[in-house]
Amino acid sequence: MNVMTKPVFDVERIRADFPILSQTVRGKPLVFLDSAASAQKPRPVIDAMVQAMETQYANVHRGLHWMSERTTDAYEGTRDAVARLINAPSRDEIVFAKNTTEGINLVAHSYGRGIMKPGQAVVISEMEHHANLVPWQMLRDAHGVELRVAPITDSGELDMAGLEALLQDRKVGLVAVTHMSNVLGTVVPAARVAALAHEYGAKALFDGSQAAVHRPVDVQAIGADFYLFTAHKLYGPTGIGVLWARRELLEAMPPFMGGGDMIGTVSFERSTWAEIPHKFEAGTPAIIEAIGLKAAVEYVEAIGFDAITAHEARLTDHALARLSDIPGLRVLGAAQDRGGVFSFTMEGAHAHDIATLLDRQGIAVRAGNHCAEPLMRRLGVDSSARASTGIYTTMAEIDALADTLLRVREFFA
Amino acid sequence: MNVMTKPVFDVERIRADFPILSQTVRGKPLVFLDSAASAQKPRPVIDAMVQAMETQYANVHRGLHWMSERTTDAYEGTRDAVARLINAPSRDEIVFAKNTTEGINLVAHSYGRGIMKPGQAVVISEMEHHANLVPWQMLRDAHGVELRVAPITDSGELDMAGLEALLQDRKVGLVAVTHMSNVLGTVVPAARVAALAHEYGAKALFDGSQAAVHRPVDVQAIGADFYLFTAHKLYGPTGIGVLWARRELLEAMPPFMGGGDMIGTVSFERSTWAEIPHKFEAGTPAIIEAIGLKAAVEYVEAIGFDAITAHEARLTDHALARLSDIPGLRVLGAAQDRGGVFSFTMEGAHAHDIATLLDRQGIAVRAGNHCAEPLMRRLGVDSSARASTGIYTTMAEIDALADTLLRVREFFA
Amino acid sequence: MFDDLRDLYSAEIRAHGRTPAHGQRPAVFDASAKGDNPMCGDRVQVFVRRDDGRVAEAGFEARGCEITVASADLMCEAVRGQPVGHIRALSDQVAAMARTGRCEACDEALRDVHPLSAVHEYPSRVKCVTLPWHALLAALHGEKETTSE
Amino acid sequence: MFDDLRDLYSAEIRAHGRTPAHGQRPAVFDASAKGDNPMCGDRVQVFVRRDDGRVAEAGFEARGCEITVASADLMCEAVRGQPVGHIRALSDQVAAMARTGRCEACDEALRDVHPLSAVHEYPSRVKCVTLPWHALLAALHGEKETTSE
Ligand SMILES: Cc1ncc(COP(=O)(O)O)c(C=O)c1O
Ligand SMILES: Cc1ncc(COP(=O)(O)O)c(C=O)c1O
Repeated sequence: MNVMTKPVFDVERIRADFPILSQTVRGKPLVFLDSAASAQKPRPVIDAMVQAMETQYANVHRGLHWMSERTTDAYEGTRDAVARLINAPSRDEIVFAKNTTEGINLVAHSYGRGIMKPGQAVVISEMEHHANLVPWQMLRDAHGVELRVAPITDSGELDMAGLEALLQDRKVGLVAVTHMSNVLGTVVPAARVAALAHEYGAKALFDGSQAAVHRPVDVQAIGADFYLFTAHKLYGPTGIGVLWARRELLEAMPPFMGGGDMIGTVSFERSTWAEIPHKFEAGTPAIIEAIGLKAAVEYVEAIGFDAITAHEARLTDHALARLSDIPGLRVLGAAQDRGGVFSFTMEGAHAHDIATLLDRQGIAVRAGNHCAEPLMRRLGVDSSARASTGIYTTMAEIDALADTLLRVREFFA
Repeated sequence: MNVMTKPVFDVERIRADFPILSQTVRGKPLVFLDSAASAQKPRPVIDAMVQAMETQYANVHRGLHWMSERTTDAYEGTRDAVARLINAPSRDEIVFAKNTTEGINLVAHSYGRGIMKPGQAVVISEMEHHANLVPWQMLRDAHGVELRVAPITDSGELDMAGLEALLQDRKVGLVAVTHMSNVLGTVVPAARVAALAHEYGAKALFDGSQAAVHRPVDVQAIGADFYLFTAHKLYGPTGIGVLWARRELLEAMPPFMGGGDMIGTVSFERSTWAEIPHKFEAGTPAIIEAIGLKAAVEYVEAIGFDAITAHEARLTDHALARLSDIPGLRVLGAAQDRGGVFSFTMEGAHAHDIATLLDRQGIAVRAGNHCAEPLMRRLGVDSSARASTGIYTTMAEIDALADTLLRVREFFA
Repeated sequence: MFDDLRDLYSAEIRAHGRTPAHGQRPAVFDASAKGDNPMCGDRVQVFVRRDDGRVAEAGFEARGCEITVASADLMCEAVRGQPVGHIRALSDQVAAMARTGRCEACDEALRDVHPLSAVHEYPSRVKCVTLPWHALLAALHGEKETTSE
Repeated sequence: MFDDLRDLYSAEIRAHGRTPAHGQRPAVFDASAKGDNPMCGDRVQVFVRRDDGRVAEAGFEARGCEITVASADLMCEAVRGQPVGHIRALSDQVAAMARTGRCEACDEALRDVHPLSAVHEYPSRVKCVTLPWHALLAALHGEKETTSE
């Protein structure tokens, strides 16, 4: 891609690529501020999936015929695109899973049960999504691995000193933290976390479900050992996510699931495993979805993360300014480095009621605990409303949110 | 659906629904005889997915807004459609997995490790796909469960006496067999297998990956305990499959993967699980794919399994007649009850070479061990070519295959 | 701006939602159960005292939205004096009402609950209405926890 | 009918594929390794005898298609007398040739292997060509098994 010819960021042009954004909801134009839960899909992603299904489809890896060869090329081509996106040293280190959640469960099984020893510990943080918490609890209960929780500061940032304290006894085998909080918007200093983990002999895993959407990711610059993200938040299809891990880790890890495509040879007595990444991809993969993911990666690359983060910074500044002007409204978290995710509570109005009122005006936000129940407890709230931005979010939409919230406040006064 | 108004089976009308079938390959019209590996997608499936992405999409279960509610309804509606398709007693018993393979791994984990005791045994058969073999090997190696293999007869049918012999000591907790072989086309008498398993105190699992495409499935009439199939073979999307199991089994089984959506409440100390089926669906599901699966189910239901099986019987009789006329060609398996899957070897020509020659004429068949290496060994062949039919397969395509195979034979003479 | 929401957030409902009459643990109770809505974090704990096969008193503690609290409060009102064996029928009627918006065949005891039927336009809020009823049934059946799924 | 396949299935290749000259275990060998193509079940076992830093003799046993057998046979022919240290370079050239169909810079020793370049039009068959080479490299490096992935 030639950086010189990259068009300037034009949010209206981008919006034109997303058919759903011209829909109305309850008679009002859709204002979609729930992209952190799942993002909308641009036409190139939809088209790539349709084109595959209409013109070039068969099962992959197994067929000795033209359709299968072409489909295999397309499917495998996504590994190259993803490797480039996150600057992975090798395409063979890109494993496709159903979503981030499956990827983390894979690591909890194949690295946690497969490599870690009972008595070792896993460190997570207080601001993890359940996807990066429950699998480690299950590992703890099944395998006798200790689960430690690194604190966050009152501003909603990872407490680095607190993290380091948990590493002192060198029992920690893995530090598994989010790269960006889906509640607070906090971007975690991943390179520092990785360096700290390594200093104490632990590996570092990052849940990039949110970060990969909002920031350029370079797994080598971070020094990560494992990195995960999920396509549906990156403007891609549902049903596919990515686990990247260092080659030597993947090679040492036993497989997660058994079945076709992940084997070397099979007899009733014994089976051998395929090379990475295939060892971790049992059964027919999400073929059409991989093809859609490639289109999504190319779509964000064509816009460029410079433009994306700049747009997001403008939106974020504006949103924080407008929201902090609303009496009784409290934005959760105040991290220095934060992305376009704003969770808030409002005096006298419960988050669900807020969400329903906003919905009536066509404004889609989420309300609840955002799959981060322990974090909500830490913040001392039961639930919150959350507005989150995408590349298609406009200043006018932020204004619509803020204006409507002022009316919500009156309604509940 | 009103049976009275069901149109007669018209293969040309059906073909018109599948855009890919008008493609050419290497300059020849595509003759797609690899549907057992993965089937092509009709327009209603493609349209349903596109429509969701273009007009009605958000993450499910979590949103308090219109898009999320509508998407949740659509996603959950697929459970009703699938329950109806296989006559499941309750929609809550329908669990979505990535594919059959993940479904079987789920059972091997949550039922195998979770409920079965070391020293118990699992019985599979000699004609299993690796998907219904490797997970049980992994269970054996991790959990001390014995793996027994029920023999097949020389005609490629399940040896019922051999199966019964394996059950005598009542150590078997689970009989897990294919409902239809992906190599031999053999349809297994599932109700008899289930009755036998139950007589000896075992549960019965059926891998319906092939059967669900070719036969009406009634899990209650079969008396099954677990039933699995995969959408991409049923003219549906990749990335989604179905595990059905009896409610009391699903309720007793611990979860497979941890994460969002599968929890009740979460604290760092302890989590509780959601009700079934959500307990087994961690993370953002394959939403668009579920919507496509519903369209696929409705598509085959509208055609009707009476018409589908009748069409397939005609194709099968014709194919067996034509293939058996080719000197040196050996069709593997000769079951009484068989579906549209024909594996064969040819004297003097290796399966791969056959496949390449057929491909040159636009005819897509598969060659290799069909993810059933132990079965190939049992049959005394290294590999075979396989032609398999779908609802869109025509008599003329069977003729094209047979005619071309005669030329292949000459080529290699 | 929110005129079409005045049905759901009627003065009646809002009063019950903000200043519930039964929003506390009764001094005496013989059964209790918690109800959780795992998708959003709402939680209701219902306490009930039975007398001679009837619900003598019900109360609750909740962390939840106005609709949940209103539903819990209206429920406590509605079930007082009802035969224990009749509660499931009432609960089923409320659930159907919340889903469909209609309640022609509803029990007279549910009269004050009717305004909550406006929730049927907001499917994801239906659980807010049914959660307290699930908890009540669980309490009467001796369970400790339930969910609104 | 199969005219466009006469390149890949040339008389030369077919002869090597059907009646390979080296298709047996040599009487004496000092290294051996198996190669598996897990996607299709092909298997080649390669045997090699070294002498003074060169490949003195190579042979194989295969269950596989004509292309695999022909490739194995042509390989055994091509590597005879080659320095052991040169085999990886040859193998890389064959792999590139099979993928791209071109081999301008190929070693003279690979002259007879060239016709196999026709396989590049059939990507899934490329492994048939490269599998024996993988097995040979594995044998020379003291491994026992390899795959063609
Ligand atoms: C009989 C049988 N079982 C299981 C599978 C695995 O299905 P999937 O790859 O979709 O998991 C297949 C198809 O590949 C099959 O034919
Ligand atoms: C930070 C974070 N981690 C993990 C996940 C889980 O992603 P998925 O549901 O696609 O597995 C999400 C989103 O739901 C998230 O925001």
